[in-house]
Amino acid sequence: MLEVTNAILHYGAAEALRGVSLTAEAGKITCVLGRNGVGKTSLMRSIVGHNRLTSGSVAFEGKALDRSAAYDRARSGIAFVPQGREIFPLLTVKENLETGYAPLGRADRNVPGHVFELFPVLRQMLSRRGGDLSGGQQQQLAIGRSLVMRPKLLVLDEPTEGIQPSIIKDIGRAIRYLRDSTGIGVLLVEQYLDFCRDLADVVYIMDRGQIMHRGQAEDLDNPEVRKLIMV
Amino acid sequence: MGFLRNVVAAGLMLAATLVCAAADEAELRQLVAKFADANNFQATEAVVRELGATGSPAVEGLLTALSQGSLYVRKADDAIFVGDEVGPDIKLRDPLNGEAVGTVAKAGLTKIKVNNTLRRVIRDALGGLTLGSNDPAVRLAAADTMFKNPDPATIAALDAAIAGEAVDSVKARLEQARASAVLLSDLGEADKMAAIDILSSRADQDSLSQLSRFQASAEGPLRASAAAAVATIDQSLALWQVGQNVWYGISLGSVLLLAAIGLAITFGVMGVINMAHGEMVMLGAYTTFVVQQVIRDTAPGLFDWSLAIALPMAFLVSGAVGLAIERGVIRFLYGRPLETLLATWGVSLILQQAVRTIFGPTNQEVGTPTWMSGSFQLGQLAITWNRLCIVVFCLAVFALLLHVMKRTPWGLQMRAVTQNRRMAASMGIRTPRVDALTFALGSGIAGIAGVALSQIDNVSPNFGQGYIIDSFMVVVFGGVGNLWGTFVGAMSLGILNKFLEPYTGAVLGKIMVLVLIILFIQKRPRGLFALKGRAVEA
Amino acid sequence: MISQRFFAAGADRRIAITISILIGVAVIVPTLNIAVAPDSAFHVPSYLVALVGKYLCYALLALALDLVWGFCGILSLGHGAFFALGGYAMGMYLMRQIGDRGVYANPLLPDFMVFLNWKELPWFWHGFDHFWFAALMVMAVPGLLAFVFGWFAFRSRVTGVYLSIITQAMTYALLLAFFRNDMGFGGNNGLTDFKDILGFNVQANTTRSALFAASAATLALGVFVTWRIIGSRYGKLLMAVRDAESRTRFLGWRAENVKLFAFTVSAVMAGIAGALYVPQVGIINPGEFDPANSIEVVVWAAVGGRGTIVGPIIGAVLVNAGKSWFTGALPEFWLFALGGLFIAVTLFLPSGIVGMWDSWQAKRSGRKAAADAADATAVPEMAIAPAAIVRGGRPAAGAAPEPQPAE
Amino acid sequence: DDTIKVGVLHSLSGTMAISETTLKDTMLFLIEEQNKKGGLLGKKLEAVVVDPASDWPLFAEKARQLIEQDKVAAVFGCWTSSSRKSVLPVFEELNGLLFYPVQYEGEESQRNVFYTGAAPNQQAIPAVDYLMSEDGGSVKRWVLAGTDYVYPQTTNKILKAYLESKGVAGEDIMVNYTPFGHSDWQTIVSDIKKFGSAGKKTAVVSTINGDANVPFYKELGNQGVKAEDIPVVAFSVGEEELAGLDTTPLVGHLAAWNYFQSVDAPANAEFIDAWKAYTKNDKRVTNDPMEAHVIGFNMWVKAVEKAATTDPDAVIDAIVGVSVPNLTGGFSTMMPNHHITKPVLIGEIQADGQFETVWETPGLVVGDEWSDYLPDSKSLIADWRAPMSCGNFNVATGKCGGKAGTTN
Amino acid sequence: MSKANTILYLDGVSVSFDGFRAINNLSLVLDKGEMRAIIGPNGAGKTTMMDIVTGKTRPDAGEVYFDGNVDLTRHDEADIAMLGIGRKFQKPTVFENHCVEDNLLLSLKGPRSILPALFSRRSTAENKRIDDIFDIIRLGHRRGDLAASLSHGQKQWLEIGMLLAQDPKLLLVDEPVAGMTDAETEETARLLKQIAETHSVIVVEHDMHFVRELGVKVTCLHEGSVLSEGSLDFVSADERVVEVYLGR
Ligand SMILES: Nc1ncnc2c1ncn2[C@@H]1O[C@H](COP(=O)(O)OP(=O)(O)OP(=O)(O)O)[C@@H](O)[C@H]1O
Ligand SMILES: Nc1ncnc2c1ncn2[C@@H]1O[C@H](COP(=O)(O)OP(=O)(O)OP(=O)(O)O)[C@@H](O)[C@H]1O
Ligand SMILES: NC(N)=O
Ligand SMILES: [Mg+2]
Ligand SMILES: [Mg+2]
Repeated sequence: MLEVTNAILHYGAAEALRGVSLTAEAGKITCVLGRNGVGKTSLMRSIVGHNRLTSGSVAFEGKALDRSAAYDRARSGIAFVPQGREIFPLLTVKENLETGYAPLGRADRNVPGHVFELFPVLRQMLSRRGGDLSGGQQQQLAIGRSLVMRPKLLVLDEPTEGIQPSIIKDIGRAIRYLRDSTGIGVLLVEQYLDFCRDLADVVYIMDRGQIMHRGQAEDLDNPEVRKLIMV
Repeated sequence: MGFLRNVVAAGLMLAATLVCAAADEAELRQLVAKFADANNFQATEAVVRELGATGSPAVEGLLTALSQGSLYVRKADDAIFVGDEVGPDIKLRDPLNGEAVGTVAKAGLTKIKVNNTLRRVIRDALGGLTLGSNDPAVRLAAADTMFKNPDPATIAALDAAIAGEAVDSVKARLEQARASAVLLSDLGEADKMAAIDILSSRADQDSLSQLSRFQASAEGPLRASAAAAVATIDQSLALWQVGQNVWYGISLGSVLLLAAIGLAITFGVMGVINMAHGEMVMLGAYTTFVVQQVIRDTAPGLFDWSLAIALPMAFLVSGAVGLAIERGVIRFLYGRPLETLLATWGVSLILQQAVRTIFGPTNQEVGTPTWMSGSFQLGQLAITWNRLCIVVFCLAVFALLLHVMKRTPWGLQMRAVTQNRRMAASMGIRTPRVDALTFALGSGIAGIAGVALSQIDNVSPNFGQGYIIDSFMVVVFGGVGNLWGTFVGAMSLGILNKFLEPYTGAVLGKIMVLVLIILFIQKRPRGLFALKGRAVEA
Repeated sequence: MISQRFFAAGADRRIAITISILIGVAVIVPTLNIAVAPDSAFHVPSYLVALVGKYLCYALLALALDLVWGFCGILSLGHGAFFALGGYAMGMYLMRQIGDRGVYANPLLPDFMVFLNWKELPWFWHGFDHFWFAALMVMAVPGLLAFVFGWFAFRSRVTGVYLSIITQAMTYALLLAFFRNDMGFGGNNGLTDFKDILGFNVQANTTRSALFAASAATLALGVFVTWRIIGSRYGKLLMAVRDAESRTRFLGWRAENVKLFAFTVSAVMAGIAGALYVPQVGIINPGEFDPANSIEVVVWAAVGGRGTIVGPIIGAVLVNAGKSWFTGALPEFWLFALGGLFIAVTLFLPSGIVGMWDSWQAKRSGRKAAADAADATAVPEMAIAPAAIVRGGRPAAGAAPEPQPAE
Repeated sequence: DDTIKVGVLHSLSGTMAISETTLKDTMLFLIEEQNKKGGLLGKKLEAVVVDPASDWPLFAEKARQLIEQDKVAAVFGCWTSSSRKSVLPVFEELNGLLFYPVQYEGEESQRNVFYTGAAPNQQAIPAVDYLMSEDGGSVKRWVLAGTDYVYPQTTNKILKAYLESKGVAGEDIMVNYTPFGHSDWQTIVSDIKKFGSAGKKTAVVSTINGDANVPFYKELGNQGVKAEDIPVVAFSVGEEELAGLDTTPLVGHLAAWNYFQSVDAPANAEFIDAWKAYTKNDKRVTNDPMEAHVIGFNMWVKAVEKAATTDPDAVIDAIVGVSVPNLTGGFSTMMPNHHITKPVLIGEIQADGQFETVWETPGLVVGDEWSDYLPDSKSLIADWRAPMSCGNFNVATGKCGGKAGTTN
Repeated sequence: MSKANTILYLDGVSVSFDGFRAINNLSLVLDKGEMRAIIGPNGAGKTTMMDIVTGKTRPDAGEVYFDGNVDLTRHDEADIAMLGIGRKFQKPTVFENHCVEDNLLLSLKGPRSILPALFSRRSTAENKRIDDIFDIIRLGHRRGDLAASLSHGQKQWLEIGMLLAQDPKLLLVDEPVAGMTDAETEETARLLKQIAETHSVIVVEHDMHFVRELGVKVTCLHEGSVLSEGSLDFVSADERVVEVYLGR
């Protein structure tokens, strides 16, 4: 459903992505791993339209996205949970969730029940300002918010960062549930290896702006592959 | 005002024709003819006094006409006429019975000049004449005139009028007029005591000054009782004074709020340091001018509706200009708010000069619809209609805006976009559209503020400059991004200003308000309605 | 081309060149004005000397503003007030120098006081008959105001637009106050009709040239001082406070003191600029406190390049030269031209003239470096800087993320 | 070469553009008319227009540019006293000529400047005299309301001294100042009403400047302050200011000037027609500062013709005593103090935005540069003719004030 | 409880925001030289506790003492930092417009007043210290780059470096390994243990592997107060901790 071909990205003169190709499929969880600073975030941001690629292309459901703006990508069904949360600090939790209504028809404008099941704390804090939440709560809000959009592809950049263990487990369960029940595709960046191994259908490993390995979750037990993500 | 005067005049005419027959018409005509020879103000004044002394209601019309400057001498035969200007000609009417006599070119007539002294003499004369009018409003006006110019000689006439008066409110005024005359008369102590009571019940500035003048010259118990009355009135007036300051403060606050409210969006919500905000207000004011100009030329009858027509027009004009500015300049500057200052400063210069080039540098006349002119009395408060309209209008605009911001999806998207444009886009919000419409909304609101402000200020290319500093002050004082803050900020600055002004004068008052703002910000570094907590620091 | 080399130079070299140019101008222009015959092609007319002298004072003011705005993120919309106060201090000295040559021939009281029927010199006018005292006040009054104002504001952690607006309120309040005749500063007519400075006739060509040279030299000194400040550890701290004030506190720095120092130094610089300005234009009046004037200073700095040392100078000179020229050449349309210029600068030179030049240079050298790096086979990591960093100086603008906005 | 340049130094932008732009147009008009008549000394006149943008130091810069760069023969310009003060040293230094067309506070006489507007005695004092007279309503109580700056403050100071000399008690004078551009007049108008309700005939003398007038008059109208009750006499409100107002509620309020558009004189009618034709605008009004420029320009032309050169020194010598027709049907003469003689007119506002003259001085009034009502200027006079050639001669000490050393 | 020999002493501390009690009668004592791990659900008040200690938030009630007898509620952030409390923030906050090296330079222990900052030059000792830190945080190859251009994880490291440069007596480390790879996590644990030999440390983390690696006493906060305290095994065996935090 998502296809990245030969993506090259520069920050000024520095090259952060050096010809990355990757596919993510509907109904599958695609995991991207890699050390700090290898370009995972850069790749995700290129996919959702926050960075503009120097060259290469991104296609979603067969349509090239390279010229479309971030909001059009979102409207075509890509939801994004960025690294660093980026919730709207001065909007209440409720309003943060409601920002996800924008691409929806009038009938769909509600918060799906599983959001509150997954993150009960959000229900308690509906009227608190997003920026006042604790780090982990914000992360939960960011994930919840993306689910409101009923995406076809969910792009998650280190979603477990700062989240308490029990909820990490819940998130894992939820991702699996979403994949199985709605058949959405999930593109997941993770450092947390165990989490990844449990979830991933497909695994990519990046290093220095390039894909070094593509395979299955089980590959992660292979020491050769593991070396790629060790210091 | 002019309209009102015409109504009164018409009423007088009617009354005059009805009772005309009773007076000795020939004698009156002789008197009227004297105007032709009166070639200075004193002489004219003498004629007016003589006419007034006849007590004949028939002269009301002609005296009113004289005070309005529409009494003429026909050069050919020194005959006197009331004239109505019709283009280059003047339609003549008989001064006593109002019958149309024909039309004459202006050059064939000499206008009888009036000055302020003369106007006053005429008004006094009319006051005596109209005591017996059929219209209670006219009698009321007469009573007021006589109250303000007390003359013991009128006591008898007033007594008669009081005896025959059926309307209570008019009767009360007549009694007050009589009381004021009594104080100056040589009537006995009992009468004067009664007069003091009546005056002290009136309890306004006029009765106060009459009583205090009386007190100065009176002796014994009269003096004491006058002093007591003065003290009571003083007290009640002091209270009214507070009420008046509050009202003035609210009305100044409304002006500040109107001026600032568009900025509360473009700057407060969007974070654009919009130095061209004042020019958006100015465009609204010029739109009003153009609308009125068109109405004057094409459909003068609609003039009272001109503001209602100008409001949507101004919203569209300023909104469209705002849209153009956003699309043309500002959209390239998101995330760089300081540069919006530079660019909008440039825009502001250009807009000012454009208006100057198109309309000229001088003031343009924006008229006030009749229903917004003048004032009414609420107790001892004189409330002018235009201020009241502005207060009401401003509250309405504020409520509407609050609704849009807090209760509509658009409002939510606006706020989301300004807090994190990139992430908002990733939520599927069409950020460019939201940006453009938000800026247009802020500008449009500034435009309709311009319509209202054109009613109290002069419409010139500098119009907006006068408001820009105050607007920023209000928005910041209230707390950036908080509409209620803007509201409370504007009102409290308005009221503060108006409470300081009587003690310090306008200049020092303004300086003190500025200093207080500086000190206040030390206490609340993020404005009156500061947002607190992590959310803000993040 | 000199300008080519000048712009391309590293920060330090650029400063050195700027200072040399200023010193050169300080020497050459007066010489060409006084020593060269008026009909010579090299003669610089007095008109130009006065004009450029004025620009130099503006440039110093813009530099002062940039010290706090560009390097410390304090957007002062009231810097005109410090400039004006310095100007008034100098103006008071010049007024006292008139002595009994005023129209009423009062040896003690300036004309406007006589004319308003004042009987004695107000206390705050004492001492201004001495140049040293006036010179001290030129620095002390703006400095003290800035210190007190800043002490309260920074301690209360007033930041961003809130700070901007209260600085604006300050200059606005001073404007209204100085307009009042009762204040004893000549009301809206201000101080004017100066005769001598240090015994020399202010209208004489030589005096004018000397003032010009003094302005250029002072600006050079200002550049030097600013450069030293910026280059020091304190300068880095200043920028750190600009970008993340609260973080510096958690490192133990007192952000309020950091800002206060810069604000005070900047106010003193602005005051000196004002003091040099007044004898050259011959008048100081409350118009200088007009908030619009202070905004204009911000505009100059932005046009030239905020957060650079040379930028504000170029901006001030360019905008004012443009204004002088346009108001004569296109008297009825010059606002279109000036307004258009401001818009164009923001759109096409988003970090000002110097900032844009820098980032263009950075991109060029960056590409070159990238190309070099691509040749080398073993690239250890993403070793290439995203933007060329000027060591010890300011990182290249444009490529750098924007500093925290005022709000 | 074959042109004579004339500098026009009026703000075309900024706060003063509203008043000064018309004066620039007036100058262009006068120069065109003069050229139609064959120019001056056989040369064409050429206007050099600059925009000092309501910025006082810029006035000085532009003045310098006009004289030094453009070599203009004379400059017509300035409005506010501040702008004039700002350019004075320049004109003195470069020996230029400035014609200043606006009423001002007096207390000045400079060799290079010709004051064609009114001094306080040509406007303020006659206005007060009128109000004190029976015709004017025998006013006993006075509100002196002005914008807080030098011209109103000085004028009020002079007026206060004058009123007190006429026996007006201190408690019967209320002085009030407002900032520039003041727009909220509610409190002040209600204070005026209160002050005026004390039973004595009250009048307001307004030195309110420029922009602040429109809201002031609007508030007067709305609060129903009628001219019969409390007349307002203004010194800065002319036809141009009224053009932005609905004057119906203001009928009867007064202004004191040396010229009104409504003045019934052939010279005026001719001028108005020519002006409307020149501006191609039937609604363009004329006003007092315009007339001052007309007078000043004609005086300069005559003086240049008399001296047969535009050399400033020659013109300065030639112009004293020059008489030219003013637009009110008489002649105005340049006096040795560089002020001119003018009639003083009091007019009442009419519903059509014009003034109707209700009173005028029987003859011409000589501009008094040093007020007789201020203690320190009482004994000063100005006379720029040789041999005195002094702007501040002290008749008490017999010395030429402070400028003795520098006059040349 | 005696305050002597404690580096940090909190007793009965409460704080609420708009009526919400984020910290509720919290008592916590850290001995000199001790390292403590703090865990607890999201929103338990861990970061708020650090805010209180570093002077960012004033407690509504309770005592906060440093080094036995210094009442921290009487000091502001800068004072507290100078007293010797350093902090790494949960969300990495570095000086983005400074190069990596200058970030460290500004953090280096030393005088904190204006004049020295104006005139001081960099000493060789300082250079050495910076080089050492670069060795630890492995960012030496990027010392001249703008901090803004670092990736998230690199910024985490830089913050740790800044904390080291400060050389405080007490280190408050909020989620240091968020966004780090497992290998880096182990590396960080080693580093912290090494630091703890000479300093007192409080670490907040959700990564149980990491906490286990540290092998120190653990405090679990919940709803603003201590829920459980003891060795990791002890705490993770606590039913309530499993219920609210670890999950099943
Ligand atoms: N805005 C930027 N400007 C310049 N360089 C950047 C920018 N953002 C990232 N980089 C650089 O690009 C490279 C890739 O960064 P990216 O954030 O994609 O890494 P990452 O794999 O997500 O790392 P982490 O695991 O630490 O989040 C890094 O070397 C980083 O320094
Ligand atoms: N300014 C504030 N206004 C309102 N609530 C706040 C504020 N600051 C913190 N809170 C609330 O206080 C609680 C404690 O927050 P804190 O950040 O200390 O949690 P934490 O333990 O650090 O969580 P995490 O593990 O997610 O980082 C949270 O519920 C948070 O929403
Ligand atoms: N001279 C004036 N009106 O300022
Ligand atoms: Mg990342
Ligand atoms: Mg936390």
